[in-house]
Amino acid sequence: MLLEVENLKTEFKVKRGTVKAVNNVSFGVEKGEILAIVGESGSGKSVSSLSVMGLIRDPGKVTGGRIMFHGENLVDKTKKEMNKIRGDKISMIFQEPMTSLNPVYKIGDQIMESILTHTDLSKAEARKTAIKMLDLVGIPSPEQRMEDYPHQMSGGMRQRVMIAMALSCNPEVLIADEPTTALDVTIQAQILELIDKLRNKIGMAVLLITHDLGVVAETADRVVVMYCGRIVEQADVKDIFTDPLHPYTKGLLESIPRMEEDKDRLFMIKGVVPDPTKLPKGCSFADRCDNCMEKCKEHMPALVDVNGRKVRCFLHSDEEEADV
Amino acid sequence: MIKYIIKRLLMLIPVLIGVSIIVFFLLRVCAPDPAPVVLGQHATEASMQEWREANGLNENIVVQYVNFIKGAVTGDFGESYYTNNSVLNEIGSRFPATIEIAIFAIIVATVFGIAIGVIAAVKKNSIIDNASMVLSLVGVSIPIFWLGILFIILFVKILGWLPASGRIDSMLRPDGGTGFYLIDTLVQGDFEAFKNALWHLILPGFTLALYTLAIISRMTRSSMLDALNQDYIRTARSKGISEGKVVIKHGLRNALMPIVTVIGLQFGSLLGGAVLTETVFAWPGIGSYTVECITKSDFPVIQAVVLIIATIFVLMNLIVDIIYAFLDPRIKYGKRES
Amino acid sequence: MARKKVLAADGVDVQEAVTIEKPESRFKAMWDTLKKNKAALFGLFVIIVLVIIAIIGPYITPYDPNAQVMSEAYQKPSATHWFGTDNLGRDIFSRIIVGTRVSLFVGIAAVAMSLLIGTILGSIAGYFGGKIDAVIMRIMDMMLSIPSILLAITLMAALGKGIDKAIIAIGVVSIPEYARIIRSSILSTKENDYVAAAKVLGNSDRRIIFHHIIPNVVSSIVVRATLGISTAILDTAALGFLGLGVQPPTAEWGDMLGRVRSMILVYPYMLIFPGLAITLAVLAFNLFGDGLRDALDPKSRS
Amino acid sequence: MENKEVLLEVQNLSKFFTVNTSFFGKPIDVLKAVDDVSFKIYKGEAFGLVGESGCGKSTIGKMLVNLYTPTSGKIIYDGVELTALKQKERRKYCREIQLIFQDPYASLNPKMTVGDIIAEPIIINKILPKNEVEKRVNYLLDCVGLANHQRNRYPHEFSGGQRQRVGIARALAVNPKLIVCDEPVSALDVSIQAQVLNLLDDLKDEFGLTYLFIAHGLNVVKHISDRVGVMYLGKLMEIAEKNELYNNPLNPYTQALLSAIPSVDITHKKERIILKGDVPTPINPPDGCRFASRCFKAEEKCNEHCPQLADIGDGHFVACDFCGK
Repeated sequence: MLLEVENLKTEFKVKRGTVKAVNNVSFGVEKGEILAIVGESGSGKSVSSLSVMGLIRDPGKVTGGRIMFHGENLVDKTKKEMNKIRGDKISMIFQEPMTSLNPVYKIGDQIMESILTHTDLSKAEARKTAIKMLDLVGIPSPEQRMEDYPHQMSGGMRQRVMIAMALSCNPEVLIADEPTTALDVTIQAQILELIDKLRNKIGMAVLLITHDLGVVAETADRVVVMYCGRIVEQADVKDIFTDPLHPYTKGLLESIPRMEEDKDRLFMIKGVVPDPTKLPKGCSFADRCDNCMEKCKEHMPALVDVNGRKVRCFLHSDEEEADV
Repeated sequence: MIKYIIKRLLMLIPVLIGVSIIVFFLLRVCAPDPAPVVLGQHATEASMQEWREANGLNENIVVQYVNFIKGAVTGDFGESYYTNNSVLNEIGSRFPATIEIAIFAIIVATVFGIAIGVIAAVKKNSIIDNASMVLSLVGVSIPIFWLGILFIILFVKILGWLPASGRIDSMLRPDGGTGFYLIDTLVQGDFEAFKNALWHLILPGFTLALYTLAIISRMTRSSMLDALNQDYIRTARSKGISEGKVVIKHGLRNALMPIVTVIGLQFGSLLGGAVLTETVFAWPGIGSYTVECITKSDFPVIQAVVLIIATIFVLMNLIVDIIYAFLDPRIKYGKRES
Repeated sequence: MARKKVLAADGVDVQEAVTIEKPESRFKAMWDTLKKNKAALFGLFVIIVLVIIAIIGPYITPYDPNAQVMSEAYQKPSATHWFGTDNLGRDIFSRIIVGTRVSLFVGIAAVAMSLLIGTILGSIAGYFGGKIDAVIMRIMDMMLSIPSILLAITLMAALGKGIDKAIIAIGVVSIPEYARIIRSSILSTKENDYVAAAKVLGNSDRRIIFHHIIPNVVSSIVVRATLGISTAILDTAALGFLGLGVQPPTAEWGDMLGRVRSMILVYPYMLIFPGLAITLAVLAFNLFGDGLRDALDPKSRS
Repeated sequence: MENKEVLLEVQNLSKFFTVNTSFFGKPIDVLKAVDDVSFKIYKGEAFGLVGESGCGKSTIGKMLVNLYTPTSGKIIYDGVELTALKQKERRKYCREIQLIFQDPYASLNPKMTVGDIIAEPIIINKILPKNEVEKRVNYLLDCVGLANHQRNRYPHEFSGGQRQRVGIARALAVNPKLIVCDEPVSALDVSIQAQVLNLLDDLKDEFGLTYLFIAHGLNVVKHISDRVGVMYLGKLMEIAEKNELYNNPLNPYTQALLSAIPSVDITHKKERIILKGDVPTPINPPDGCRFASRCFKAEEKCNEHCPQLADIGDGHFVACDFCGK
């Protein structure tokens, strides 16, 4: 495993109590693989990715677990050490291309800044690399575009610049936090195709964070489904879509309007996501689950292996989570 | 860019005309008749009538206004009722004093204000942050003149370090030159006089600076906090850039823009504040002189002072807008769209 | 009309809970947050004390504030005269008590005036925009281009000295500031979807302004007004200090400082207490104003 | 489809915004948000309008509810030409056509309780006497799946999905016949989205409503609408019955749009049409076919003239020279 996260715990101190945004989460990603972390808002998918990057600021804090990368635990690293890894070995792109670039600096300078921080290239060489990167991500006439400011570019273009910036130091892992959510569907198709092409070309591992199951189906190799800060299911992309095990995954898949079918009413997962500061006893999905049993309300099921896949539901095993 | 500046300059004219109308209307129409005040109670009706005739106060109000504007454009604001010396000279001799203290105050306020604001924002909810909040709250609440008085009691009466009034010891006064003693003494290489002038400037300068310093530090703190919450700061951190560089190069650079606007506005209220500071420290500037003229109903001087200060203030705003345009590439003043 | 049972969002049978909750009035919500803010409470406490002093002040002063007892002039603060006596032998403590009424009254009256006119001008410019907006805003720019204290003293020169003139001067000077703030908050409120919804649902312009825009703008006006009172008190004291405010013998904090300004090195005690009173009053309104802003505007609290 | 009664007809509707003017007020840049659009909506139908950002779909919605006045063109509702009416009469029709907003957090007045928000339109339009208003509000809350005891709460105490339900109840309060839904579910999570879509479906049958459903997600629009119109840069490219549009898209842009939507059906991967370049700005658009700059079938003639919407038969209209008559 290139990057291995074990029992990660990240908590936020809020007025109403502490929110266990990421609660005992484990996953790993191989070189050249795209692992998708999917879940609705508040499921902890973004917080997990930010924890890996060490970008959790107070009132949040990584309170437990290990993030193994090249045999070292990133959680124990100091700020300075993490600065060396961030942007060089592991880099990240974000959801809002409109606000993720600094509006007062030229595109070229922002890309070169990342190169100059991590390599000892001269300014001229850094400029050449930046132009090469812009070309790699498919931006027309890169020399002129180097001089542009972010507000002179469209959302799709800016996201390409973000990708160019993230890949400028040949990272081994790219974390993409909802990279195409804010983009139009035809532009989204371009960006997803670009990420896939670069993954093959550079051979980096991609951690794709999204709430859109369509994006997952088209792009990912393996999928992790999260709910209320916990992993509820993990499997290859084919298995998840053809034979989902966890009721939540099944519910999500059936509540998406599909182009091919012509259903009169969509399947509805009833209820709302529980309040993160006051999570119910037992399985967090219990009161929204159609096949909820007595046990589900009392104990939290453990994440168990089911022929190569992982699922957290008493329908599949009676094992209980050790420390809730 | 030039096209924009010219357009803005043209737009200033109606504003200044408006200001001149307001001031002229207040002083020539609402104000009580200046004659008895200038000539003294025992003046006879005839001598007052003759004095009014001489100063053109009897003519039709519009004619008076036109003369005033014609004069103002050429710099001739008429004569002071008391010294019969041209208003321009009266103002000219006192103006450098006010500008010197205003510039000293704006520099002190900006340097300390931004520094305190940035530190308070970066170390949010720390002792420094709370201390800066208390300082800015107190700085805004203390009346400028009382602050001056406190400084005098502390530094002059009790500690005796600094002089209480005046701009320089009379025998060290540099003659000629620009009227800015700090510059004149340096130019003439007279360090003794320079030190003395500086000693005289410290107390009134800091008195005037504190209020603006409080406003700027409060503004800087909120603008920095705002900037540090933006997405591009998270992007910068994800690029592995050191925290210090992220705060200054990415954070402060964006926070500067609203701060510049506030400094521009504050320069105007500084000129106002100078009126009080000069009165407390007997600083021979335009502020204290204006107050005298008001009590003496010396209207030509007041009209000229208000118009000149308004012009400076309006030009300051234009300069601030231009600086803003350089800081923020999104604003294009007629620059060719790339 | 048989109706399909629509399952409620949170799966609870819709009509189970019968008790209709009373609307938690916004005032109570604001008060809860304000209570937690110690500084704001201190500010409010001082304001209440000042108001009480302003009302019953003249009846509880130990000495007659205007009685000139030359034999007792220049006495340092002592048991008999808590704050000492001034150059005309008048008890400074009594004069400060009486001065409270003047400063508070001028402060509140000036703010009320400028708030009223500023709100009207600001809402017209903000809501209707176009030419009226341009005209009003240009006039405001003109007034703003003259520094406030300079404009105030020019007004005083034009209107003559006296408290009522001071109120007008200070009031007029802060009209542009209120007009601008209210105009910008109306512009930002106007962009919200719920104002568009009100139009679509058939609300008249008038009703939209009073039911949808003003309630959402009121909190910023109230905060502005509280902070405005502190500025007005400062300006009143400044005019007094320059000798343009009250006429002798009435007592006013700024004026008390202005009159004995030249004796600063000889009798410094005379200049301490009036200044302290001004600062305390202004600080109280600023603290309370800040506390109010955080309580009324939930976004800024997070 | 022919025997259906037409509730709303839009003829050559346009809306131009002057972006900046020269010194003398002569418009230099004109944003053509909506450019010569015509379509019909039949009574009891859900007509979908789909397109990417900047295509003008929301602007059309706002013109129907009189938030924008069109630059040119006619809006005929139930046989009455609304665009010809003076504002006073036009406001009488506001009860008939209502709007549901996209952003649940900005569309409810934060200083009013949920009960008052729903009651207000009933009171100001004098639909019911005062004493019957509360009963009506309870009924509407029940219809949209909210508990009556929540009536006195403020909007900030509700989740996104619940607020959207309040917005729907408020629109229903004036017994409208046509509801324009402007991206009602885009801001919601998938599971909540399904709840609101089902609710809208139920209410359509129950209250005999007609919907104009505006969204950028074609799968959501296809699920809830009967017919779908595809828009690009202010122009209507194609109108068709939803399954016909999915199975037999004629306009190249519709084909590209359909192929770009990531589908959850993993069994058969469809080949993807990836468009080059970016969505151009609607400011000073090219004269010819708006899609010419990115179209994979584009030819010289596409840039000359702008193809009109042609009727291909049984309600299928398309605007493209290659698949015309």
